[in-house]
Amino acid sequence: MEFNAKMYDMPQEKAWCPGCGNFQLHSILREVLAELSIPPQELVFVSGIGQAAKLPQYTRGHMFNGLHGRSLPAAMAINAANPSLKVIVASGDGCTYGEGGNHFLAQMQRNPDIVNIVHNNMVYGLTKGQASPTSSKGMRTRVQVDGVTNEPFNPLAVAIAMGATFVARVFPGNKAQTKEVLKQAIQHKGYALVDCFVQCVAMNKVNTFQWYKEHTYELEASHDPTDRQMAFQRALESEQYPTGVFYSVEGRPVFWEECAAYRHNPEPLFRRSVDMEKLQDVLDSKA
Amino acid sequence: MEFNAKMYDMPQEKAWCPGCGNFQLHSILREVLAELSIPPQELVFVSGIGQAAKLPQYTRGHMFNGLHGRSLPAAMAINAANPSLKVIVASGDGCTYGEGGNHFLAQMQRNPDIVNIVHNNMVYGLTKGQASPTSSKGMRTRVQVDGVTNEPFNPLAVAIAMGATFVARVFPGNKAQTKEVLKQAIQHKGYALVDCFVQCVAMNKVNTFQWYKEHTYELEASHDPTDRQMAFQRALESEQYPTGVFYSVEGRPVFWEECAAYRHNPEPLFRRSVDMEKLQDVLDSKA
Amino acid sequence: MEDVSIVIAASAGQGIQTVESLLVAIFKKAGFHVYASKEYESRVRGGSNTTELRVAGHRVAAFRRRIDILIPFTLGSIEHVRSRISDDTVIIADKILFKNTDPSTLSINPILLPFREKAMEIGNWIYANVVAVGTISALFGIDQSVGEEILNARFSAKGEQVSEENLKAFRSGCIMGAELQSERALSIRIPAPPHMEGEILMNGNEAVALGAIAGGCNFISAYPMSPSTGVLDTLASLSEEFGIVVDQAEDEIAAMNKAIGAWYAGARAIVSTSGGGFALMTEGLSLAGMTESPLVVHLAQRPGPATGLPTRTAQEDLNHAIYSGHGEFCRLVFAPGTIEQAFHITQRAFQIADALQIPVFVLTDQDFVDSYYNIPRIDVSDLVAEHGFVSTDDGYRRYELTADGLSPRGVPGLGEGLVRVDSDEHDEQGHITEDMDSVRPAMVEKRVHKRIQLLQPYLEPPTVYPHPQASSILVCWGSNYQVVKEALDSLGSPDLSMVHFHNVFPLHPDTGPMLSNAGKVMIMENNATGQFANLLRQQTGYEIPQENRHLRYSGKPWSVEEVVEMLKKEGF
Amino acid sequence: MEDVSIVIAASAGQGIQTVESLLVAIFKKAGFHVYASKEYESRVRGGSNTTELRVAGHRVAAFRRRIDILIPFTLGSIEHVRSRISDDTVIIADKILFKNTDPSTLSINPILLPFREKAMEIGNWIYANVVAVGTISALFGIDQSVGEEILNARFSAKGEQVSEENLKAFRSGCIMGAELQSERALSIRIPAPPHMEGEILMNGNEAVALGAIAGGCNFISAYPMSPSTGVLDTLASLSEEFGIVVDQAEDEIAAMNKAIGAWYAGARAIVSTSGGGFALMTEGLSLAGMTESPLVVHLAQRPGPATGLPTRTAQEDLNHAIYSGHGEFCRLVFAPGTIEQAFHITQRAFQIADALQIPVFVLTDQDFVDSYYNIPRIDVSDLVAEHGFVSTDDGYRRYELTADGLSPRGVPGLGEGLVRVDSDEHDEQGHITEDMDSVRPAMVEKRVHKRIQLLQPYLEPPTVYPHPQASSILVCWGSNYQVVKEALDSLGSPDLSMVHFHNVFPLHPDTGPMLSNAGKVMIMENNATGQFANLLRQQTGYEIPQENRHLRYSGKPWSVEEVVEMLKKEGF
Ligand SMILES: Cc1ncc(C[n+]2csc(CCOP(=O)(O)OP(=O)(O)O)c2C)c(N)n1
Ligand SMILES: Cc1ncc(C[n+]2csc(CCOP(=O)(O)OP(=O)(O)O)c2C)c(N)n1
Ligand code: SF4
Ligand code: SF4
Ligand SMILES: [Mg+2]
Ligand SMILES: [Mg+2]
Repeated sequence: MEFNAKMYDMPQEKAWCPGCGNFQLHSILREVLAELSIPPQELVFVSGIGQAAKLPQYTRGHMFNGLHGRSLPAAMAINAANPSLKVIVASGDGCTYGEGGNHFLAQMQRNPDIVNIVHNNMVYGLTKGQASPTSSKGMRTRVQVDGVTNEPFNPLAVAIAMGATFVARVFPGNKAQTKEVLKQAIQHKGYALVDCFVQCVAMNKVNTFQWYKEHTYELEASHDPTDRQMAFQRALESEQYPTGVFYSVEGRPVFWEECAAYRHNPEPLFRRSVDMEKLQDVLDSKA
Repeated sequence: MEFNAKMYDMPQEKAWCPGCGNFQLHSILREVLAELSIPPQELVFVSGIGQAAKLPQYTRGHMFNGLHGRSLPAAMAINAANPSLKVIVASGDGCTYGEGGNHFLAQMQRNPDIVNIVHNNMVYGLTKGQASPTSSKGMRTRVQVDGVTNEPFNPLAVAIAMGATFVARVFPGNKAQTKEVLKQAIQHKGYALVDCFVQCVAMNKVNTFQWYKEHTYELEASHDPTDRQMAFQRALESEQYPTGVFYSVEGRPVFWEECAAYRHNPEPLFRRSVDMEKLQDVLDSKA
Repeated sequence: MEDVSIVIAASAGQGIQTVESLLVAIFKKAGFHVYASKEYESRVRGGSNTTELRVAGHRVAAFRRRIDILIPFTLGSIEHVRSRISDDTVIIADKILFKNTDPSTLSINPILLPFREKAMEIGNWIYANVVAVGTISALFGIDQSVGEEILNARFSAKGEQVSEENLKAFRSGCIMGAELQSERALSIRIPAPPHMEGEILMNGNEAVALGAIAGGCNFISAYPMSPSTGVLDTLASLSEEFGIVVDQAEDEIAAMNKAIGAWYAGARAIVSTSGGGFALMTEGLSLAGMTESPLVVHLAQRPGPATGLPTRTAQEDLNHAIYSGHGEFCRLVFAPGTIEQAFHITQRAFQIADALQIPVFVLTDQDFVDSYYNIPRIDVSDLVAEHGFVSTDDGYRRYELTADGLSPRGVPGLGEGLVRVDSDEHDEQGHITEDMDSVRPAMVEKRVHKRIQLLQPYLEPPTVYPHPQASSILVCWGSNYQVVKEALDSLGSPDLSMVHFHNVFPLHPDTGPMLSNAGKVMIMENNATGQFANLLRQQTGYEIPQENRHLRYSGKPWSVEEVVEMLKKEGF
Repeated sequence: MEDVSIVIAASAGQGIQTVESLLVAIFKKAGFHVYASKEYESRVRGGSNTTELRVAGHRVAAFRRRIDILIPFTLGSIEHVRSRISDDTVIIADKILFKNTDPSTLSINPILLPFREKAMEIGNWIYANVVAVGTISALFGIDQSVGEEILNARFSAKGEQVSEENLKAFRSGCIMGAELQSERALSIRIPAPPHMEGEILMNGNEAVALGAIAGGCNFISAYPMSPSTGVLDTLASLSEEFGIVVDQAEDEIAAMNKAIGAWYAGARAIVSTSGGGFALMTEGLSLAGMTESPLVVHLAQRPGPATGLPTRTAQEDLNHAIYSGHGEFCRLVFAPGTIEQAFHITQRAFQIADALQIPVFVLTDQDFVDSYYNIPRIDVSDLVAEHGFVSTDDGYRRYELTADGLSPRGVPGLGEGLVRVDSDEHDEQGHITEDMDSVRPAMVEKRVHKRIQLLQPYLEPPTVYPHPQASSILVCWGSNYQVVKEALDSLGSPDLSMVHFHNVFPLHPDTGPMLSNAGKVMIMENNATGQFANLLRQQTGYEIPQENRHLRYSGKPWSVEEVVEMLKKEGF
């Protein structure tokens, strides 16, 4: 099979605004998939609801476009039910860190073998511009009429505190690095968080493409992604935001590997059938 | 009024097991309240569901014993509706970091003026011994038959990552420090997390009183609780667990102070009435 | 023509809200009745959305299929409304739209005007919309000064230049409108209706929000969700003026538990959401039931299940409102049929919730909350938001068993008593109990049986229109009031009436007799299973036959024409 | 005496599970029918809990109020069961319990035996319980070797000393039991029933869990919640043997979304919870409806609202199961009446869920899941867990509109097709649509109307017992089967039957005629509003009069005696 980015594109019209950062991210992701030669039949795109969450609609592969905030539990289960599929979650900052916050925490504890791409536009795009957990302090919206007062959510710091096994931030305006990081994330065994700075041209007038460009810089090559303490320190930077892989550890078993269900049988669950004889034994043992 | 610890005790029988760590914590808390001379009428105890969550049942003051996992949203709202009340949340590790994880994150972003005491016995006590988010790896239970495989939740590290304004851990076996830290937490303006190591004698055979005793030590007096980086580093320690105030910052406005509702009127909401004239103006402006 | 339907069709993000709001303001100021409703896709840019403006000499408050004047802003949007275009539809469009397309290839014959060209002359293409506004205004023969006044009010804050250029654009549009009148003999003269003084304009969400304020609401915790977010927006915009604590909650579970916490502490809280968000609130709803907390829920329906059609309309969550939450407790569900009703019902919802310590629902839907029309001035000078709580003394017991079944509700900090509420089954003090012989049954009877008794005087009968004694009735509920009313008005059948329920659960005791006394009973609902018809059967035993159930589940609201056609088929 | 009710009363944490499980094993091995049910407080230590053991020569499967033998382990527990103690109740207690209390001050006359003393002689007071077991065993005239065998099996793994000392304790108890027989002329001789070979013992939770395995369940995501947790425990304990992925989810929302994700990927998943947890799952339930995902929900009811009485029993969540979730979709609700039924229904739930791509409920309650009794051997050799999914090819469309209304369900990785599911309204490919003219209505009809049609052949009629043509009927559903059955057996009224529904929604079409053909219809439910009676009226029009509705909402199960008394008052 020949792989190219176009192959991962779905024909229907994209309901994103012209200039939306999701376009860049989408096209980079498709390039990465092509370069990694992953057939669409082995890919499952999982999302919640929001503008970002429409990405699976536009991407060739299996798709589970679930509920707002609930992409991670579904993704984790898909991975556990069939570890041979490559599960890529793509959803928004509101979806992942807002409504879905508890799942974000809990899945990091489990370390499922999934990639979690968060389109962090620092706003609720689809519902027209309310603050998201990552919105900047002071940003005014129709709900936050006097400006956001919540402390912005720092996904990287939290992920590092949780011991997530791969924690990165990218700005698709920096295409080369974004590609490289996404590749690593997809190849990483275990849970990989990639927080992506994407502009919402319609609803976020503060964090524009230009703003992201001016407020990001690449982590130095010397940054050691196995140094959790340093990773945390870099994650706290908030004048200028570093991009790249903050933290990464290999070798921790992933969720499905820890399941007794796979101890004697590597097959995905759908290929199995019930051992009725064994069940008969169990029932008879109740005599 | 004369204040003493007994005053905060409710007459009914406590449904905790003999030897349960909740007893120690409860009695220390009552002493602290007495020493701070806070009348029961000014105290609101808020909890979810669990063994820990029964604490308000046994403590004199107002009580909001809500749903499993949902103590924090209720507490935050009570504080916002009437800032003159002292709101103390007491709930379990499962309640606060498990079912309630998203509220834990979100309330730290808001910085309500509440104290969040978490009875961290590293197990689901009331439901008879399943793993909680903080359970140790390898602990076997009726559900975790091959032992816990989740990475344990580190509440302090997460709170520090979230920028919570007061983050502490205590072991009630160390009564003097526990008293001191609880006092500071109650006097702290803003959200104060106090993670308490309490033994569950019935359901957790790993983390016993003795175990906590042997695995905790006091943070040195030289620890600077305004140093976030250092606080994080100390929070990651996991052979021996430091106790004390890891992190504390003063001066960040609390949630209710940021509300427009209090900009021109300091009264609690229940003392107010609707300005119908103003409403008439608003309606008439729609003409 | 006494009743003109103008449809503006565009992509999301083309800024046609300006056209809509200016036109509505001008029509209203010119003394006409107006109605506006929109339908839109779940996206921020692109696609095809429309707004229908109705301008009339009599009250108009429902959606019509017919388009008298279509103002398309994209070619795609013409396709989008194709089925509503007739030979009588006048299409007025910017010339530029057809630069590369011959209208005849689309089988239409639009009037093409140089909106954009004129705007460019004035200095910026963005004025094209205002040029169009001028044209329409003139077409209706409205004095230019009316529009000028509106524009001044709207743009004066934006600086002199902007204000001036908008005026210029408007005037240049007026000139084109006047020319159109004379050249094409296209002129609309609507007789100006009397008594328009003080008439106000609000959409459903605003009516709920302002009704809430009238009911003493000073706390909202909500998570954004179409189509309910307008209530959050409106209360946020008034938070400083009315002292409202506004919390955009982390999720709907939090929103609900915050609202209950707020009521506990003496606030008056509302939650506002749609079906999916409400599903997440149902555990908390049950907590309100157990703790005997007052609560007001605004539930704006949209088509489900799951995410469904987020910006479309439906009446699919009646069962959800009535039966959700575990365990048993008493609740009251209102579904307003008019904007006035939405205001008054929401105001009353707070009074009843507080008086009876129960959850009260205001059940609306997308069509209802997004539509607006002028209504008579609302006078709030006689309203008072009475607090249902009491000052407590030392021996206060939150769940005291009283003769009437209401335990006086204290709030922390008012009086000497301790206010102790519990989500477990509890005794009078609010303490956990396992006493199943007396305490539990007594508490259940208080929360369920006695509460339902206490609720009786608050129940309201349905509205019968127009003939109190008609032998055939068309039952509807909630947002279908206006469309049925207009259809009946236009049909003028002497023996057919609408029976409209705004008080949908529990039902008023008159309901059963009303149904069984009728000759023919039909029902109209926006769902696939006939939820209200089933409820009627359950509560009254009266079964509306399947063939008399007119169920629509497309996501679109009924148009007046469709209701008329349906009734004609039924023989009226 | 052919039917003895032994009640063990103690505080939580006194380890009386050993007494219970040893006695049950001994009675069963001795060839008797046994039944055990417990009632307990929501705490881990202290308080007063009881276990009732029934031992009989015929099948016993329901709770009796009467206590024949009471074995109290605390003084408080005597108070706790006071109302159930009669002059015929034999109370057997450890001497030590009355060290400081004269029994007569409690108005009882217990037989005091030196259980603890004997245990101390053997070496450790913890053997006191086993001494008591020996005494009871001997009292029933059971050969000592029966108990010895059971003890050997139970304790041999714990090392020789423990095993030996337990045996010693048991034997010393036997001696006391034998003495009791002769001295006090207290002897129980139950005729050993025939055909006990292969009879098995399971409680409701185990039956659901094993039924699930028989149905092919290989995924459970659940959050612990009484009284449903036993299903999670059981599946976890068998996870390795049967290849079951077990996830103790972070919350119930996650549990539900994980289950749906798992089904999507080809697993067969169950969620198990109680009312409050289920409330949190309802948004996800609606997702199952929209994505047309199979799903099995075990909902073990307990009294609400909110936290309610976590360890008590109720039938309050029928409406919740039937109506929860936003929007409209098809579902099926079973409520088993017997342990066998729980096994078979759960097995079938997986088949139906997979065949029809709908959520199927197994609705139980605390009394049901915690009770157990012997039932005939279950033979699973003929069962197959048929997969409902298909292998897909390149042009696969997950939501293809087919004639019968079922879109073949693919799973990722099986075949060439892409499996694309969506929570928004979607077209056949699973892509977001806003087409309200054809796609949306077609999809609604598929999910609702056609699915309800497809469901018809799977609906099961209620069970009528004992007289098919009795003119009076007592309707009940779910867990009340056994208690009503035994009450009817003991009443022996020739003209009264039970009509028991295990298939509670949608109802089997026979239901209406069955009700309207009956002379008198009564109903018995464990809730305060008559949820099933209301459902019957809604679905069939038949109204069971209020005075014929026997509603209990105390949190306690009905006892056989109470049902008998109720029926006697009704004139039977
Ligand atoms: C339970 C629930 N609550 C609310 C919504 C409404 N909703 C849809 S998308 C969205 C926010 C999306 O924000 P984000 O996740 O940041 O995505 P973006 O649109 O910015 O890409 C919300 C609140 C919903 N669909 N479901
Ligand atoms: C929604 C919901 N899910 C589950 C439960 C059952 N439940 C009650 S307490 C509890 C766990 C308590 O653990 P923790 O919070 O650690 O408190 P502890 O008993 O250990 O003090 C659970 C799962 C519930 N009450 N509500
Ligand atoms: S609203 Fe923002 S996030 Fe959504 S498509 Fe437009 S630019 Fe992108
Ligand atoms: S079970 Fe554990 S937490 Fe609960 S009361 Fe007993 S010792 Fe305490
Ligand atoms: Mg966003
Ligand atoms: Mg705990």
